[in-house]
Amino acid sequence: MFSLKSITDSIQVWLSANLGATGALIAQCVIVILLAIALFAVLGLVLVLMERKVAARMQVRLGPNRVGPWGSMQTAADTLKLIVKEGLTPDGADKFLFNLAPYIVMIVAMLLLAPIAYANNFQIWDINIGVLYVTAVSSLGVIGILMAGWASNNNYSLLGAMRSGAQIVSYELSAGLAILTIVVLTGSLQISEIVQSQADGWWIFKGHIPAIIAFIIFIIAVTAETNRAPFDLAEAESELTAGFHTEYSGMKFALFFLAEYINIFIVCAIGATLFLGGWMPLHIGNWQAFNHIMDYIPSSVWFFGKVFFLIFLIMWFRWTFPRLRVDQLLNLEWKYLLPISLFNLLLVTMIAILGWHF
Amino acid sequence: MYTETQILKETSTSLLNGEGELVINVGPQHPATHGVLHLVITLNGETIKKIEPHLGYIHRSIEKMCESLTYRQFIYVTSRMDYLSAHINNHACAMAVEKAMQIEVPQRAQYIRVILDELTRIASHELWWGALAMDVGAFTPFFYAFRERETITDIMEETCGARLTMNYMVPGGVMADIHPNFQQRVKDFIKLFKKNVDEYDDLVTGNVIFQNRLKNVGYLSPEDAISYGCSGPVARGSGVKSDIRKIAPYDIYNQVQFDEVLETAGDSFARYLVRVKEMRQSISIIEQLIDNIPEGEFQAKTKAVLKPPKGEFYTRVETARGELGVYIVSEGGTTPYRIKFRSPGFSNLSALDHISRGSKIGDLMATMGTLDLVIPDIDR
Amino acid sequence: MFIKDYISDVYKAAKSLLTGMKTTGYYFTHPKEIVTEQYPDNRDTLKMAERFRGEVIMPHDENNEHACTGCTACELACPNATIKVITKFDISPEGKKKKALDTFVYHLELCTMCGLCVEACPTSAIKMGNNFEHSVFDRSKLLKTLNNEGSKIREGVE
Amino acid sequence: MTEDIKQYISEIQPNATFEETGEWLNVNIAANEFHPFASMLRNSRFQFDYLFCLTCVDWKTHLTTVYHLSSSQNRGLNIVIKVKLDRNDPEVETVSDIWRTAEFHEREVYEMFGVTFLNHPDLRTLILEDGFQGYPLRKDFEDPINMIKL
Repeated sequence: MFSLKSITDSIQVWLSANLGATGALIAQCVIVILLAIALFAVLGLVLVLMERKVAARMQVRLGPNRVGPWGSMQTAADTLKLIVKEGLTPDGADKFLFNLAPYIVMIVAMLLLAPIAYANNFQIWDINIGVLYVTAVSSLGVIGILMAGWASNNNYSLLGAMRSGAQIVSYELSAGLAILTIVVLTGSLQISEIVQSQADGWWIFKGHIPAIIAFIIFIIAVTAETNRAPFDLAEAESELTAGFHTEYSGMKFALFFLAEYINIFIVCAIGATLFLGGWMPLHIGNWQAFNHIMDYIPSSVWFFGKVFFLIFLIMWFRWTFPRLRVDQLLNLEWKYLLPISLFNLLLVTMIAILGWHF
Repeated sequence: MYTETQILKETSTSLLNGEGELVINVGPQHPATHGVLHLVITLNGETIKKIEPHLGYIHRSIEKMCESLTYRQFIYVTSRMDYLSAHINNHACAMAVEKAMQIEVPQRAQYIRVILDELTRIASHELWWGALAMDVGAFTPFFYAFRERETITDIMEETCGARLTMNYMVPGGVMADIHPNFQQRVKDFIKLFKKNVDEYDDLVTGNVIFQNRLKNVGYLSPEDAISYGCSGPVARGSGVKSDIRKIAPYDIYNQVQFDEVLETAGDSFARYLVRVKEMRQSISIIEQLIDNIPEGEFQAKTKAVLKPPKGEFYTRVETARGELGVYIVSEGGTTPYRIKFRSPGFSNLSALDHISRGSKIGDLMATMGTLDLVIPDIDR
Repeated sequence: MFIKDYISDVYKAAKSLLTGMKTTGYYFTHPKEIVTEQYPDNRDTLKMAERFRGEVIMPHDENNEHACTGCTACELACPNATIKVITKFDISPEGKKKKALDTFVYHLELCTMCGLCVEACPTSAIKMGNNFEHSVFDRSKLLKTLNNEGSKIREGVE
Repeated sequence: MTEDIKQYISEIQPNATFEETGEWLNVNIAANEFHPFASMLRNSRFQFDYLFCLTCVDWKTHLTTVYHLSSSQNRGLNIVIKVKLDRNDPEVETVSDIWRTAEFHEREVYEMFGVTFLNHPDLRTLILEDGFQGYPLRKDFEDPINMIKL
């Protein structure tokens, strides 16, 4: 199977031969940081363009098509515009927190890039509590949003931030329970082990109906967690103009915007890792020839293909559904998703104990 | 009670007003107000305690303007009131002048007027449908609505010469005969519309989120609907018969078969259903008329200068938003002495405070959407 | 049955949502349904409806003659004082004084394209043009004179 | 039907006068007798519960507020009530307690014509800005900056 391990290993060998142990570590850190920032920027550009194109196609129009071929440079042009715009700070705002908030949101998004397995043996940090790390860190993002809403000294922002707080705190629960079903099946919190456990089939196929239910709940919950429509109450534009980032402009606004898309990427990456086998190719039972062909497709293509499929699904939701009201949002979580996922977890535990999965 | 200037002062120093309530200004620039409506909303958490509309951001004093325009000229100004039913407004004014001058309108002109009225009504409801979906957070229906509406505006452009402010009505008939392609294009539109209207149901009407957003929201009882002077789909959503086309049929409305759509629930979803069903009724009216337009004159012979006799004339028509009344006081001159436009939106807006107290901000957008407010119609 | 209602609620909700997704999904997979026009790329093929009211024009024939008698009916019909007809007196060969058009001033910036002037014109001297691209950088450019330099009234138009 | 209404009105308000030049029955009534008369009409057997138009006309010598009433049971039944007011100090009792729609319409008439509606719950400007001078729809109103007349 094709692997990036040879490349990373050879870089490691070359660096330690030339720079010594400490130097190699520092150099590796620098390379990783650069790669993370590059991924961040590229993802931002690609996802924003993708969103606009998907929206346009669903809305019987063409979407951006003026800057570059098929509008591919549109987001770059938009970013340039946002960079040169003036970043206003309102008069009555708490200036320190107001300026800090976008960075917190972005740093949280960046931290989450660490434990994700992008390809076979290509992972920044294979921590043994990877899944726990992801759930723990991802809930920090709400602090940035609350901070932004409160510091803006604007009624709309405050309402948006409060909604966002209530929403993320509740939906963490069912997202966590959905993740837990896979942890129960795998018996491990480490991302690389979870991926390895799906070598003979993805969990969504191996785990029978409970895994599918868990997958659906996971998708709904993370859509809510990333403040995407139909759960975009925090920025509900027809109600609160722009919610928590009403007062933000220029690059500070762009950071919020970018962080939203990075968050979508991350939650979809987690979803792909847990339910769709991460970078594992599609293997079907005893079809040796088929499995062999699938192995030829590079693992990074598998991973990004799955992630982008999930991202497309979330975009599809956004451009189809109306927004929920705040009380309906909480109803959905506490009356529907949470009981169902609790019951589901019970089922999965039974399956795991009895060893009924493949 | 506070005035506008005080509100601005209060909100700039603290988020709460003196009584610990959150006061927010929705509008004049706000995505959900579709224009320059300014609502000062007093909130308790997310719950609405009071709504106070501030109007006048687009007040052009059309009533005063009309006092210096002749009876031929003032018709075009009324397209700018409720610009989504511009044609129906013009129709009302032309009818008022005809009533005053006792002009007999030829049959052909009446048919053309009614067909165009109904097309306008469909176009207006289409836009409302898209805008309502956008208010509750779904963007895509807006584009589907505009796609169908575009077909209607194309038909309008071909026959009337303009897409939005048609000014096709003149006292005594219509300005020009219909375009030779008109009948065929309307039939094509009917076919297209019948195909696409099912999509609306799939995408929006049946959607569980949408239904939950509208049901039991903004309840308007029949008594309140009457007391607040509501008309059009707002009143019919509460089960109050208020269709002028049935009450006082004008032109050839007494010769066509159609039902007055009534829903009794009185909530936002009932108002939604009334409008969606009305679109189908309008299609059936057009279907009855489009093949039977009689031959003949499209315009009655009228004098160059119109001088109605001294007196008062009141005409009513059913626009897409409700009952539009034109009250003309004539002193026998070439210009009206006084004109009053009884606009449906103004009365419908006055019920907004009453029906949205105690609901959430999200509900307000749904309620406002189903009241179908067009701000130039309210401000005039 | 509470559980049964609960399950049927969830089932109906999910079904209605999937129906909606089917509709948007259909348009996503059918790019032929795209309806937007690529203006200004389609300028060459863009055809306006013949009755479209874009501006008031005064057609001149090949002899640089128009049909305007300077009767000011359009000026009187205009609700916005868009038109100003300046007349002069021509001396006919028989030595009779005759009212004629000197300058037909048209304020495009005031015009609402209502078409009442065209309706009022007894000699069909003016009509509505199809041009809709009126934006200019200087407002004074919108003040137009409709009759050409040195044009005169067509023979036989009264 | 019109005769019935005329007879009923003559019974409850002998001072009312009628005009029948227009399409609908016009009733003239004095300002101080108007409010009880309106509330009686609302509760009469004709049920004039739908006030669909409320406006005012400036006759240069006096003002007239015009109320167009109809019945929700029988919308073909319409009457017009006119109240003559003194132009310098126009005052009339509000009908917003009888027909809620009058609240907004009266505010509009208040700012456009300067008619004071007594006992109105919230008589402030609705359309014009605060502190606007003059009454725009009166015949003698001139605004040299934003000219309305041609």
